[in-house]
Formats: sequence, C-alpha cells, structure tokens
Amino acid sequence: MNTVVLLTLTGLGLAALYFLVASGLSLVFGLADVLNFAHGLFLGVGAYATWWAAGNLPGAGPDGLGFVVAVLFGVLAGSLVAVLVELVLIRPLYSRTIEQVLVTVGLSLAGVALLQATWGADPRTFPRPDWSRNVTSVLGAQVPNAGLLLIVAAVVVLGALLAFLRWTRYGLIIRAGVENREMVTALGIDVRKAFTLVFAIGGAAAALAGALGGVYFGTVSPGQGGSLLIFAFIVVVIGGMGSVVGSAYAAVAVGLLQQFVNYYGTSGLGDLCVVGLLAVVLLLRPQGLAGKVAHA
Amino acid sequence: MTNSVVDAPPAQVPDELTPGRSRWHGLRPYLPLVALVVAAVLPYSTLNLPGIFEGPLNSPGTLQLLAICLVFGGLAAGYDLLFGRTGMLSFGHALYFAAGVYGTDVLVTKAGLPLWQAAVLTVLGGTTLAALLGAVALRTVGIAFAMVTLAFAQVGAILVARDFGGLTGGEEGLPLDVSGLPAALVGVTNTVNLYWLALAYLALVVLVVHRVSGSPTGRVLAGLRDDERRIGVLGLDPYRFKLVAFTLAGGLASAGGVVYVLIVGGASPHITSSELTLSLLVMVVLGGPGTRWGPVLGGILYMYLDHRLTAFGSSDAVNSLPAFLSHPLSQPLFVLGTVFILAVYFFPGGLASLRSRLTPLRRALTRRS
Amino acid sequence: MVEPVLSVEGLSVRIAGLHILQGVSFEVAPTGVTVLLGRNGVGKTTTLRAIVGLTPRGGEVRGTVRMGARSLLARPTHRLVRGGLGYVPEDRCVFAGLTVAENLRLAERRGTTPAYDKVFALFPELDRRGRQRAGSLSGGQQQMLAIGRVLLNDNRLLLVDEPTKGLAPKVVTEVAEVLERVAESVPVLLVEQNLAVVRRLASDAVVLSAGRVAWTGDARELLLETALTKSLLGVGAAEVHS
Amino acid sequence: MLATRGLTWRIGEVAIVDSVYLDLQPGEFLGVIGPNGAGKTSLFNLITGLRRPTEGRLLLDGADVTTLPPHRRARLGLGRTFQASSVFGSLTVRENVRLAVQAHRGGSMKLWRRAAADRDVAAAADAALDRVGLHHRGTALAGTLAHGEKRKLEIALLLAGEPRVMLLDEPMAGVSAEDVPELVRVIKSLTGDSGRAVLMVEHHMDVILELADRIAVMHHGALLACDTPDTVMANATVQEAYLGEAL
Amino acid sequence: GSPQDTASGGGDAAPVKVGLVYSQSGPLASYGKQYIEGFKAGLDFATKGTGKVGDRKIEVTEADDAGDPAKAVSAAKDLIGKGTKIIAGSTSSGVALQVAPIAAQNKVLFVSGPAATDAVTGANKYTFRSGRQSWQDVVTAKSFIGDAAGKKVVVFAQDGAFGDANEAAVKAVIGGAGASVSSVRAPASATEFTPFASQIKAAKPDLLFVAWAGTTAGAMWQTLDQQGVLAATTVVTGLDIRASWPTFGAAGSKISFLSHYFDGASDTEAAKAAKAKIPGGTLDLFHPDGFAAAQMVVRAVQEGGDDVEKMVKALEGWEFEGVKGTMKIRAEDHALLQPMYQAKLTGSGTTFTATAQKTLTGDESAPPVAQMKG
Ligand SMILES: Nc1ncnc2c1ncn2[C@@H]1O[C@H](COP(=O)(O)OP(=O)(O)OP(=O)(O)O)[C@@H](O)[C@H]1O
Ligand SMILES: Nc1ncnc2c1ncn2[C@@H]1O[C@H](COP(=O)(O)OP(=O)(O)OP(=O)(O)O)[C@@H](O)[C@H]1O
Ligand SMILES: [Mg+2]
Ligand SMILES: [Mg+2]
Repeated sequence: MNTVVLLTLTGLGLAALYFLVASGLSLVFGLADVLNFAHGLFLGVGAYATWWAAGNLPGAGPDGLGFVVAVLFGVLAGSLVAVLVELVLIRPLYSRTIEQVLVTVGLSLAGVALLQATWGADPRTFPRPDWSRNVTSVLGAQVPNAGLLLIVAAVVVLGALLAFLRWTRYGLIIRAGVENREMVTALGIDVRKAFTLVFAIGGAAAALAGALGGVYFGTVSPGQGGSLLIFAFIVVVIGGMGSVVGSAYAAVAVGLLQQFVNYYGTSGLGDLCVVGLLAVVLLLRPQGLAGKVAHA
Repeated sequence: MTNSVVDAPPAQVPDELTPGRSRWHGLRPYLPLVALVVAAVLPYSTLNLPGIFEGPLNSPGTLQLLAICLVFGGLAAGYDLLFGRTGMLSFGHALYFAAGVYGTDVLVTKAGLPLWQAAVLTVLGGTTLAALLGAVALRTVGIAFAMVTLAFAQVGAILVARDFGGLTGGEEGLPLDVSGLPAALVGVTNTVNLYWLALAYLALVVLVVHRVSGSPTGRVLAGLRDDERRIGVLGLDPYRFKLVAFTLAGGLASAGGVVYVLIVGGASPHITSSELTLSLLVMVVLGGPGTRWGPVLGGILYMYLDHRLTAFGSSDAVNSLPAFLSHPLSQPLFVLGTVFILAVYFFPGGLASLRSRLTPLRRALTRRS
Repeated sequence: MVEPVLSVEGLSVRIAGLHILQGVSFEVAPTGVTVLLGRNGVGKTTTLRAIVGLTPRGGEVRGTVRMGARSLLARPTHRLVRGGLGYVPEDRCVFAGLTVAENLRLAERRGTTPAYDKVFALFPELDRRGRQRAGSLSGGQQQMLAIGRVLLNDNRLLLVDEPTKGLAPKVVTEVAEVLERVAESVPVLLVEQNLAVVRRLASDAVVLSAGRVAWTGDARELLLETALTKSLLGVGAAEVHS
Repeated sequence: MLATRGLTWRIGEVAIVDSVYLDLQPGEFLGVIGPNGAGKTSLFNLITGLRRPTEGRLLLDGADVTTLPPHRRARLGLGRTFQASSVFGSLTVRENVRLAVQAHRGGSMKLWRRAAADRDVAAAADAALDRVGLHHRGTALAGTLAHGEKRKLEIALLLAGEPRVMLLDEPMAGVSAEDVPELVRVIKSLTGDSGRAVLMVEHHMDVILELADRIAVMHHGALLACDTPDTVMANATVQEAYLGEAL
Repeated sequence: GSPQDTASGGGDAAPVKVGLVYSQSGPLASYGKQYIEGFKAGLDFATKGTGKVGDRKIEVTEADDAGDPAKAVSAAKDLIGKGTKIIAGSTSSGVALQVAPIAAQNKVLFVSGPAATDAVTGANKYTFRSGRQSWQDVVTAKSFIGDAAGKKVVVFAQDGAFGDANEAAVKAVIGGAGASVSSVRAPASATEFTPFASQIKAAKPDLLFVAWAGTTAGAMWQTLDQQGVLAATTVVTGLDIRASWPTFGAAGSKISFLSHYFDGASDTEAAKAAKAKIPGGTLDLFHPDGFAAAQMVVRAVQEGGDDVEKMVKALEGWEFEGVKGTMKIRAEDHALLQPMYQAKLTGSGTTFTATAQKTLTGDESAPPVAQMKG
C-alpha cells in the first residue's frame, strides 16, 4: 500500500516537473507556433541564475526568504533571455517556421556550450533550503519534500496560465496571430508585443522549472535542460499543442506511467511505455488529448 | 493553424521540373558529371590547404574527413526527398541510418556474415522497416507525423542503449570486426577506398533523388507538398505516394549507414539520437531545401564544421584570445550553433540561394564590362 | 476642390523583381465611395496593401501616400489602423481557429465602445453564430464577419477589397446597402468587380491597367460611356446596366 | 449518371446537408444556387469524398461510391474546383496542369522516367491552359497569381482531368467583368461534347441562367427546388430568400 | 601524387610523434583535462624535464574527440597517416573500443586512457591501458564485506554496457566468492529514482554496489538516502572526480567508497612530482592515468625507437613506479595491475575530504587474465 502511495506521489512530483517544463514550451509552441528547441536553454539559464544568485546576490541565499529571492532572480533572468531571443532572433523570422527551428536549434547548441564554457561540464551543487532535502511521511510513505514543492508550484503555474489565457485579451491575440499575423495588425493590434509576452512567460515558466529542477536534482549541469526537454515535448504533443490543460493531463499520465512501470516492470520499460503512449495517442487522436486550439 | 509548422517547406520550384535556360544551358547537364570526376581524382592531389585540412588532400586524415562529409551529404539529400521535396517533416530519419549502421555491424561482427551479404540484408531490412513504420506513421499528418516518427526513432534509441544480449554494446558502441572484411577496406592506407565508396554513395543518392524528383512521381510529391487534398481530388492516393517517398528515403538512409560503418569502423549510439535527425534538418535548411545541391552542400558543410571545429577550438589562434572569447570559442558546439544562426540571417533560403542572390551582382558586373 | 482624404502619388511596388505598380497616382474624395477598377492582376489588391503597409516581405515600395498631412508609408500597419484606416482584405482573412465572437472581440479597440449593435443589425447571422468557429462559416458568412469586424470601430477611411465576391445576390444587395450607408459617414476606397455594385455606390472611379492608372474621374461618367467602358473594362456600357 | 440518395451530413444536431436527392443526367448542366451557408460547398465535399456523409448514399453510374476515398472517385471521373482556390502554389502554372493531366492519364508511379520527356502530357496541359487563356502565364509560380488567374487555373486543372462529372464551386467569384464572358464560354464548351455532366454553384445569376439546364436551390442544407430556370426564378421563396431585390 | 600518401617514420634524430586523442570538449571534458595535465606531468617526470628520449624530442599532437568515436577514429587515422606510431588518450570507453582496432589494423601502439571498460584489456596486441578497469573497482568493493559466503549483494546500475560490465563483474567476483547477487537496473536517462530505491530496499541486501555515472547521480543518492537505503545496508560505489563530491551531499558520509585515485591516496615520488607540476597542485581521479600513459610512452620509445613491435615487447611485463605506486603491465593481456583504495568522505557543503581507509595492492585487485583477441 505505501509503495503505491509513494510511487503515486513521487510520480506526481515527476509529472509536476514535466509540466513546468512543458507549460512554457506548449505556450510558445502552440500559441506563437515556434518549435522552440532553445527551451532547454531558458531552463538552464533559470537554474544557473538561481544558483549564481544564491551565492553572490546580496539578499539571496540558499534558505528561507533568500531562496525565494534567488528563485525570483532566476525566473527573471530566464524570461529576460527569452525576451531577448524573441526580439533579436525570432521576430525577424515569423512565418518562416523552419528557419525558426534552425535558429532555436543553433541557440540550444550555442547556449548550452556557453553555459559549459562558463561554469564547466560538471554538475554543481544546487543551493536549496534544508527542508527540501527531507521527507514528509504520507500514509507511511517517505515522500521527498522537493517533489511536493514541485507539485505545488505546478498547480500554481497552471492556475496562473489559465487565468492569463482566459481573462486577458492576449490569449486571443496570440491565437489569432498564429493564424495570420498580418490580419491581426490590420485590426490595429501590435501583434509583436503579444508574441514577446508569450516568450517572456514561456521563458519564466522554463526558468522556474530550471530552478525547482535544481532543487529536485540537487545539482545543476549544462545539459540538464536538454534531457528533460524530450519528455516535455512528448507531454506537449500528447496533451495537444497549445493546450495548457492538456499538458497537465499528459504530464500526469506520463509521470505516473513511468514511475509505476519502472517499479513493476523491467528497467527501460517505463520510457518505452511513454513513447508507446505518444504513438498510440497520436494515431488515435492526431490533435492530442485536448484538441487543437488553445482553449485554455 | 498548428499544422503550419510543417506547411512551411520552401517555395522552391524543383529544378528538375523546370530546366533552366541560361548561357550554360547546353553545358549544365554535364556539370554534375564534371564535379563527380573532379571529386574522384581528388585523392591524387597533394594540394595543401592549410587551415582547411590538417594535411594534404591525399592524406588519410583528410580523406577520412571528406568521406564522412560525403556520406552526410548523401544522407541529407535523401532526407530532403522527404522534407524539401514532399513536405514531410520526419523527426525519426536517424532510425533508418542507425538501422544501416547497426545492422551491418551486428551482422558482420556478431553473426560473422560476409560484408556483401550483410550490406544487402541491412539495406533490405532498413527499407522494410521504413515501409512498415511509414505505413503506420503516415496515418497522421503534420506535427503529429513528426512526433510519431520521433517516437519510433526513440524506441530504436532505447533498444540500442539497453544493449539486449550484448548485441549493440549499449553506450560503448560496437566496433566493427574487420577480420572478415575485404582487405581493401581496412587500414589507414586504404582510406582512399572508403572515400571512393562514400563518393559513390553520394552520387547514387543524388542520382536517385534527381531522377525521382524529375519523374512523374516527383511531380506528385511536389504537389503533395503544397496541397494534399488537391492531390486526392485529382485522383491520386496521397498515402501511397508519401509511403513510397518515405520508404525510398529510409532505404537510402540505411545504405548510407552501411557506408558509414565501414568508414568509421564501428557503431556508437550517437547516431540513434533524435539530435541526428535534427542535424539532418539543419543540414537541409542550411543548404536550401528542395534544391538539387543545397542539401548535399549543407550536409558536407555541417559535418565538416562538426569535425573541424574541435580542432579550431583548441587552436592557438583561439587560445591566445582573452578568456571571455576563448572559452566559448573552444566549445565546438558554441561555434556550430552560432554558425546556424548567422546562416539563417545571411543566407536565407540556404546555400543554394547564394547563386540567385549573386545573380544581380553578376549581371551588374557583366553589364558594365 | 475639396481636400482629399487620401492622396497617392507615384506609388511603385516591386515584388520579387516584378514591377507590379509603376507610379500610381490618385486621390480619394473625403465623402462617398471611390472605386478602384481593373482586370484581374492589374494590381488593385497590391495598391490597397501598399497603402496599409502590408506589402509582402521583400517587396519594395516607392512614392508617397498621405492621409491629410500625415505620410502613411513606412508606418507600422497597426498604427495606421488605430489612426482610423480600416481594411477589409480580399480573401477575408477571418481567423479560422477562433469563434465568430472571438473574431469580433479581437477587433475591439481600447478606449472606444465597439458598435456591436450596428454590426448585429447589419448581420444578424453573426450574432446567432457567435460560438461557431469562423473557419467553418460559409464563404458569404466569412465575408460578413470580415466587414463586421471593421465596422465595430469608427474609421476615417475604409479600404475594402472585393467585398461582394462569392456572395448570394441578395447578400450582395445587402452588402452594397451597408457600404452605401457606411459611406455616408466614412469615405471608402473600394475594389469591386461587380459593376452593378459599382454603379450603385461609386462616385469616383480610378481604373488601373497593367500597374498604371488608365483613367480617373467621375464613376457615372465612366459607366455611361460605352467607348470608355469598352476600352478600360472590356465591357460595353449596355452590359454594365444589364 | 450521378445520383445522391438522401445525402445527409450532420455536425452534432445540425444538419448541414439535409437529405438531398439529386439526379444528374449525362450532358446535363445543373446549376446550384442558395444563400451563403446553405450547404452547397458541403454537398460538393460529400460528393467528392472529402467528407463522409452521416446518412445517405451516392451513386456514380449506378454503382455505390459512398465510402470510396476522394482519389478513387476522381479515378471514376469525378472532378471539381474549389471555392477558395487551391492550386499548387510552389509549382509553375504549367506544372500544375501537367500534374493534373498526368494524374488523369495514369503512370504517376514511375520513379525513373523523366516527366518532362512526356510530350503527350505537356501537349495536353498546354491545350488546357490555352482553353482558359492562361498560356502566357505558364512559367509563373501559381502561388503568385492574381486571384482571377487562380480561378482560371482551377478550371484548367479540372479540364486536364477530363472528368465526366464536373463540380464547379463558384468559378466566377472574383473574375473581372471582362473575363466573365470568356470563362462562360470555356465552361459552356465543357458540356458540349461527349455527354459530360456539370454541377455548378454560382452566385452570378446571369451566368447560371445562361448555362444551366436545370437549377437546384438549396436552403438550410435541404433541397428547396430543382427545376427549369424559369420555374425556379418564378418561385417566390427563391425570390425572397436568395435573390432579393436586384440592384 | 599517388591516390594516397602515408608519411613514414623519421630517422634517428627526428622527433617522435605521439598523438593524444581525448575529450577536450563534450561531456567528458573535465576527465580529459585531468588526463592531459597528468600526461604532461608524467612526460616531464619520465624524461627528467627534457621532453626528450635520447636525442629525440617527444612531439605531442593533441586532438579533440568530443566524446564521439567517429571523431576519434578520424583523428587517429589522420595521425597515423602523418606517421604517428603512438596514440594515447580515449577518455570514454566507446572511443577506446573503436580506436583499439584501428591501432591493430595499422600496427601502431595505442595506450588507452581513463576509459574503464574491461573490453580494452586484451583487445589486441597493440593496445595497452594506462588506467584502471571496472573489474578492479569491483574487486575493491568486495574487500568491504570480508567473507562473502552467504551474503546477499545487490547491484544497482545503469542500463547499457557500463552497467552490464559491472553487474557481470560483481557476479563473478563477489558471487564467485559465495554471495548471492541480484541486480536492479535503471535507464541512464532516469530522473526519478524512488521506484528503484523501493526495489532495493525490498531486497534487503547486505551489500549494495552502485555503478552510476552522470549528472543525475546527485538525485539518485538523495533518493537512496531519503528512502533509508543508505542507513539500512553497506553501500559501496566508486569515488568520482573531486568536483562531484559535493553532489553526494549528506549521503556522502554514509557511503563506502572504492577509489581509483584521489589527492593524498598515495605519497610516491611520482605523486609528488605530479602534484608539483599540475595546475592547482591537487591531484584528481584521472591524473594518474595521464601520468602513467606518459611513462609508458617514454618507455616504449626508449626501448623500441620507431619499431612498434619492439615497443610492445618493452611494455609487456614492465613494472614501474607510477603516481599510485607500483604498477605492472601484465604481459598476457596488457591489464595494468595497480593499487586500489578504500576511502571515506567527510565534510559538508562544498568542502569535502577523502581519506584512504585501506590500500589494495595491484595483485590483490588483479582482474582475471583475458584472452588476447588479436
Ligand atoms: N507575392 C507576390 N509575388 C509575386 N507576384 C505577385 C505577388 N503578389 C501579387 N503578384 C502579382 O502582382 C500582380 C497584381 O496582383 P494583385 O493581386 O494586386 O491584382 P488584382 O488587381 O487585385 O487582381 P484580382 O482582381 O484578380 O484580385 C499579379 O500579376 C500577381 O501575379
Ligand atoms: N466543419 C464545420 N463545422 C461546423 N459548421 C460547418 C462546418 N462546415 C460547414 N459548416 C456550416 O455549414 C453551412 C454550410 O456551409 P457551406 O460552406 O456548404 O455553404 P455554401 O452553401 O457553400 O455557402 P457559400 O455560398 O457562402 O459558399 C454553413 O452554415 C457553415 O457554417
Ligand atoms: Mg485583388
Ligand atoms: Mg460555398
């Protein structure tokens, strides 16, 4: 019994991590129609910026309020980088999707290499509050606090994104802009601003995932973002492009599936099952679980 | 629409369908042949290109590098049959290449088959695999198709990494057992034969892609790229044509794998990764999708950079720079990534568009003279 | 001579090496409908798009376009539109993935009250189909939506590209009536192939031929002169009135 | 020749096409009119197989083709144009038509032949282009054509396939007044020979009246009337729901 | 010219070309860095600061393989084509395994570096190794449980060849001594380790042998700790490079480490020389490998000149004093017999210290003799 509880809760923690990575990806991918391979870079920036801040920024630290400041700094840095990327690299290329892919691939290579050139290839210990290393006993299962933190963060991010899409005009503008940017401008809307905003949010979500991922793994390394990205892509696609809710469902499905199959099955089967799930979902419902448009 | 991620393949008219009319009109058909001959006699040259290659053109190191570049030129050209010519964005093309590499390696090293048998079996197997998986994946379109192909390739990657029965060697890879191989393909002194083999492969792929693109089927593929529904209404089954293109491209890729494993002398799991497919995409876009020479050039250039940048990164020129420059520059991937980004801005439409971009210049010059 | 609301001078557009417009000059009167006529492919749409700043990437625009004292070229489209330049594109360009209501909501501008009443009175269909995805609307319905979107706001000039294309005769009449009413308060630059509509609405006409202005003047005059219509539009005056 | 037997297409509760019975005789020209959104294009989609009907059957030469995919129906001689022009934008005008000719003549699955060497296909394509008056645009990319030119290209694509039953979806929309008579002539010539049948949606009443042997009127997905032009034009409902007052 | 030119070796006073193909960039760049530092120090030590053997200068050419065997093969072929008779390096096992056959095909000497795979031992006549191999790790691990008979041992390892090799070695070494060995395997890409920790815990082993490399190691140790595995049983694993020590976190002090090398594990002449020579002055895991490689290269040149067969003869059975102490190249399969260490980690935060608990001699940790393949 407590194995099941343990696996469920840690599975949800994993799902939360996937969701945090996927949410930003899904937003940018589904709404701005940019297949953003540089998302892993934003993640890395968020993680390293948090790591740096905790050690060097006055007021920030590995614990208590200082930790919150450090994470905020990381998130800010991530969204700043995302905005810069959008302004400088992506903006001139809207409606040239394949070239965008090239640029984001280039960016992910160059960015990760830059992180490595600056901080080395070896994992660095991540500053984190002591409580995050401990466990909480839930129904007899020793659940890591870092996982619980991820779950809480994921729920908050989900709520915030839904509110943004539902209550602001930006959701609408972005969806329309994906279809036909020209026409949105012809309605008197500065569509570029909306797209920059999407990147800023996507970057912030990624950076948060990076920072909390750091807490979860206990280390940061340049390639960390990339390895999470593949599962995030799977989550985004299973969930349905641009659907934040869909990503949430898919993340839970993927996280739990992986966790349970890894325990009850043989090693590696978990990953195979996830990939199988992806193929099956797409063959049955090519638009993903939650349909195709960004109905928040 | 979300599908527009793949709507974008380039508005290039296939050269093959619209023979140009220029001063070189009479000569043009022979240019590829000339290029082939030049490439074939290249190993007889002792030309030294300092900075570009480590040694003279006929040194084993240079020939080895060129051979790898040529294989990837061919691979990119084959991938372009899917992407540039038909508008199918597959993220799993590495699988068929890897099938070629591991297939040959396992059949030669573990099963002890003679090379030619292993090669034939592998190419047949790779083609069949492409046909089977394509038949399933092509039930979806657009980004879903990209992801299903990615999923299949990922399964391949996991299986290779799992190292079932010690067949693939997992992350350590599987060195090719050369004891049964023809002597002409073994040893540094025979690198030139591998070069010629790679050249032959490239020529084969270019010929196939060229012929197919200029064939009635190629015309249909070009139509598919623009509007699949319309093809159906004209009385052609889009599924069949896409499957043919997918299978053909898969077969060409696995043939490339056979050549590659001989050149490198072993298989390693790098080649099963989705990054390889992504690099293929980059090669094609870098070169100019849907053009005859663009993907080839893109593939060659990409591989050249990929291999040479490691030497560039550790060169004295870089090391003597201040740290904030030399550190990133000594990371090959940093330079490679930056090159992609710059390429997009400075050569939109890929290398192949350079010619047309230079045309106004040339015209201006000739007018003046 | 009254001050024109829009004056175009020596407008030239090159796209992909093609000289599509070669020095087009004309003016749009501050009231009524000025119609832009010409065969397929002479550059009518290109003219409108150049005015709102939507020439495709790589296109090169020369000349001057002014609205009052302001020069329009080189200003971003969304500024022009917010400044009161409404544009209804040729191929409707409704947002297929959005619902009708969302399409309309998108056109709302901050700081003004959108005139939903006016739009729904003209096109009750849009009210009824508020939750339908615009992509699944019939052709005519999409056209109504495209016009309705622009009419939500006050404009100083409307550019309308072939609004009656593909509409049922009854709706053509309705659209024509709508435009007639709209034109009472806002000047309209209209591209139209349906000469019956032109006859009903237009006060001034500009005829394009192969990227140049072939004729400008009073629309009624043009349509009554058989020789003129024959040479400029390829149809006799009699057919215009049939 | 072509017969729909209670063809119905529902989305949820709404019948977009509602139990339509139509018979098309060889050589007949049937005009279809109806208000915007009446379901005309949807009916075409059902007939050509782009959509599957929820009820009803479709017969072509007496054989049931209701479940055939679009390309099989096209092989049986069903051709159409699209309301929103859908041509192969990245191919030249000439290649567009050659593709259509080739699709019709078979031999598309030939990987090793030179397409350009097939003079029959080229000749047939040029003939089709000539017929719609697009010959001079042969080398332009179809994607860059002006609207009216695309309409003509659509018709050329249709002609190239030599279909026995042709479905034209608003061929005149956006065509300049000067070219209308020309296009009318082209369309008229379609039926003249060899007993082809045409089904044409059009909002230009003068064109319909000139061409059509019979006129079908659709309204809210259902067939309101299907009769000779005179009878239909005299119908009060048609007058009220579709034609309105003339300008 | 001819279709292909291969330069031949030089004359008596010409420099000796040595090619180093290792990771300067890529995931194993920091291993590569230690290796090259060690090599330079070793060269200095073995040539007594002259960089020469007799009159002949040792001319070292470095090439970056970025961890990719294909690039390593290209670089090796290039070097061999230019007349290089000695190649060393190979930071990763994949590279070592694919370069070794190249050496045999072209009859040049290959001294493999940090690559730990057992398969390099006995790969062929021309291939030697300057580092330790997985088997030696496992033998060291065995020394933690004393009498193995009747004990229950679990191996926790990554999928793939590295994990396979470790599992097989544990089965042979510890299982062979009477313990019952089972294994829990996880994908190398795993990010969440609870299921595996639960499986291990359920197995209640007397000894847990962990073979895990990669950036997720920190998360893995934390999970084992949180699920109480570290408290319940003796856990043995290899001590990785210094930079990774902080990632053990609180788990560090609860683990029994087997170690290939760490700063302070030995106090030999060579170790002192190495410490003096390398930047920073702190030795790390792979410095001894580079150092030993240089010693072996110098020995080969001294005894063999330009004759590779003679070099092979000179190295086979050679015993020398390396950084770790007495090293011996076993003639039969070219395994490098060398001391191995048991270690403890103490400290917290970012400062940790390792201390040697016990040293196993080269003979004590010797792997079984492998069949020489070619
Ligand atoms: N993006 C483009 N690239 C190349 N040529 C173009 C492009 N857009 C338009 N053209 C060409 O410019 C000419 C004018 O096009 P435009 O759409 O302005 O004509 P139009 O007068 O609006 O015709 P229609 O009545 O058919 O709508 C046409 O010959 C067309 O082929
Ligand atoms: N996929 C769909 N989902 C929902 N409604 C649809 C869909 N497709 C069509 N409709 C609706 O079905 C009705 C018929 O559309 P259709 O396009 O057939 O009309 P039409 O008669 O061709 O009109 P027009 O003359 O304007 O082209 C319209 O009300 C349209 O909104
Ligand atoms: Mg137009
Ligand atoms: Mg319609």
